[in-house]
Amino acid sequence: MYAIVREPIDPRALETAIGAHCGRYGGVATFLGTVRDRAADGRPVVALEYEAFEPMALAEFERIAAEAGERFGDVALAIVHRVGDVAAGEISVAVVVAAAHRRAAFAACEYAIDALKSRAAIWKKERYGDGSGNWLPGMP
Amino acid sequence: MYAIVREPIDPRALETAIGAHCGRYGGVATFLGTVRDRAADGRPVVALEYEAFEPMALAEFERIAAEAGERFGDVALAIVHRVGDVAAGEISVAVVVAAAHRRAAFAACEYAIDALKSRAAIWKKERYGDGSGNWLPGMP
Amino acid sequence: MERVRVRVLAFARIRELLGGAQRSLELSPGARAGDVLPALAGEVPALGALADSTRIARNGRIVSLDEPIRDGDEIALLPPVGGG
Amino acid sequence: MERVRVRVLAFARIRELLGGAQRSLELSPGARAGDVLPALAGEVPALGALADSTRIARNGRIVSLDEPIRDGDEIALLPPVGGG
Repeated sequence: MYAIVREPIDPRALETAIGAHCGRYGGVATFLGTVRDRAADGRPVVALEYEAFEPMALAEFERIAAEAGERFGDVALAIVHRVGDVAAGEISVAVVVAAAHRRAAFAACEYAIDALKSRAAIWKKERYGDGSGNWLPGMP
Repeated sequence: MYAIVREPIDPRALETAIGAHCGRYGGVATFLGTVRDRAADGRPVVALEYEAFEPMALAEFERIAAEAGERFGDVALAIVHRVGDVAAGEISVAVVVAAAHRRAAFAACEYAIDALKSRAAIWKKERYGDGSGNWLPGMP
Repeated sequence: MERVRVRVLAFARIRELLGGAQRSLELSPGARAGDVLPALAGEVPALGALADSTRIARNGRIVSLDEPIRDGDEIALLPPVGGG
Repeated sequence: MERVRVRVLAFARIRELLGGAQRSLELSPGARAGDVLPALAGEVPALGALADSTRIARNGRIVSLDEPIRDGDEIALLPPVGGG
């Protein structure tokens, strides 16, 4: 289950979407990225503005999920990223992984969020209380 | 936030309880243990029956959370285990960890569920479709 | 000689074998933690085989088998744990 | 000589510098992927400094800078990514 959305992310709905509660899996590992209210230099942050090249980002989500399956076995993944303004404290990204055992669930979840951050065509701009903003450095 | 409960666990409520969306944290790692519908030998499992020595289990949850804080820095944890009958597919245990960065969140979450399974005074009995049951071997 | 009456809490397999989660038990003066399960095994022989794997908590704290037991103690019999 | 007109998609900092997420651009015949950003830098000089860090996707697929561009292509200009 892979999506780029503009509305708030509901992690519980993602669990259901991947069948995490169907009885086949013994563990669900979830990572939620949330917007911090302070920049690295301490400035108050009101929101992060996310932007994606959606078809490429979604294709990358699918590749990442396929890789996780090859590496960690029978896992069901949801990868969802929000775009537009995401206020401090809100969820910008969710990776939900169901697996038979917890080791595989944790490993696949961490693998997927790492890969998403370094590979998916998504960008973010920090927005400050005074109305100014700053695109955060990404990975080339 | 540490609890032994008899009703279904709501992981979203736990996120709120530990302030995961207050803006201070950049990542939330969650582990949900779910009841598998098959035993190790393939027999259909209808439920796991969990039992706890509550005061000792709760004291252990608190110790585990304190240890996670010492090892992984500023983390907020919820550790909640359900007791009584938990049907296949349902959540038996939830560990929710908010941290500034994802590495600490993942590490503390995995540490806490590992420690809970090996140390907390909780037991489980597999219950099969024919009405029979079997206490699962634990750690001495 | 001082009377030593304790409240026994039993869990999981031990609870089922004992037929209940709680009971009271009178021990000989000078009894130690390791004496509780053998005392019950006189009544429920199957408990004897579990002595090696059972940990004893006295008043909510795990103790060694030579811990002295006092009148009024709460003694919990804990099979190997395995939640999650 | 064949006309090479492409649709340019710009993201993040590049989009802001260019003043829009999409525009069309006419390139010289024989143009390659690496020619797109310099062509736009003629109009928006600040884009020139971003050429080294920008990846080019041609019709949804990352390509090297010497990839030939065809008329009708969709060329996306991708700054270093960093979601999450």
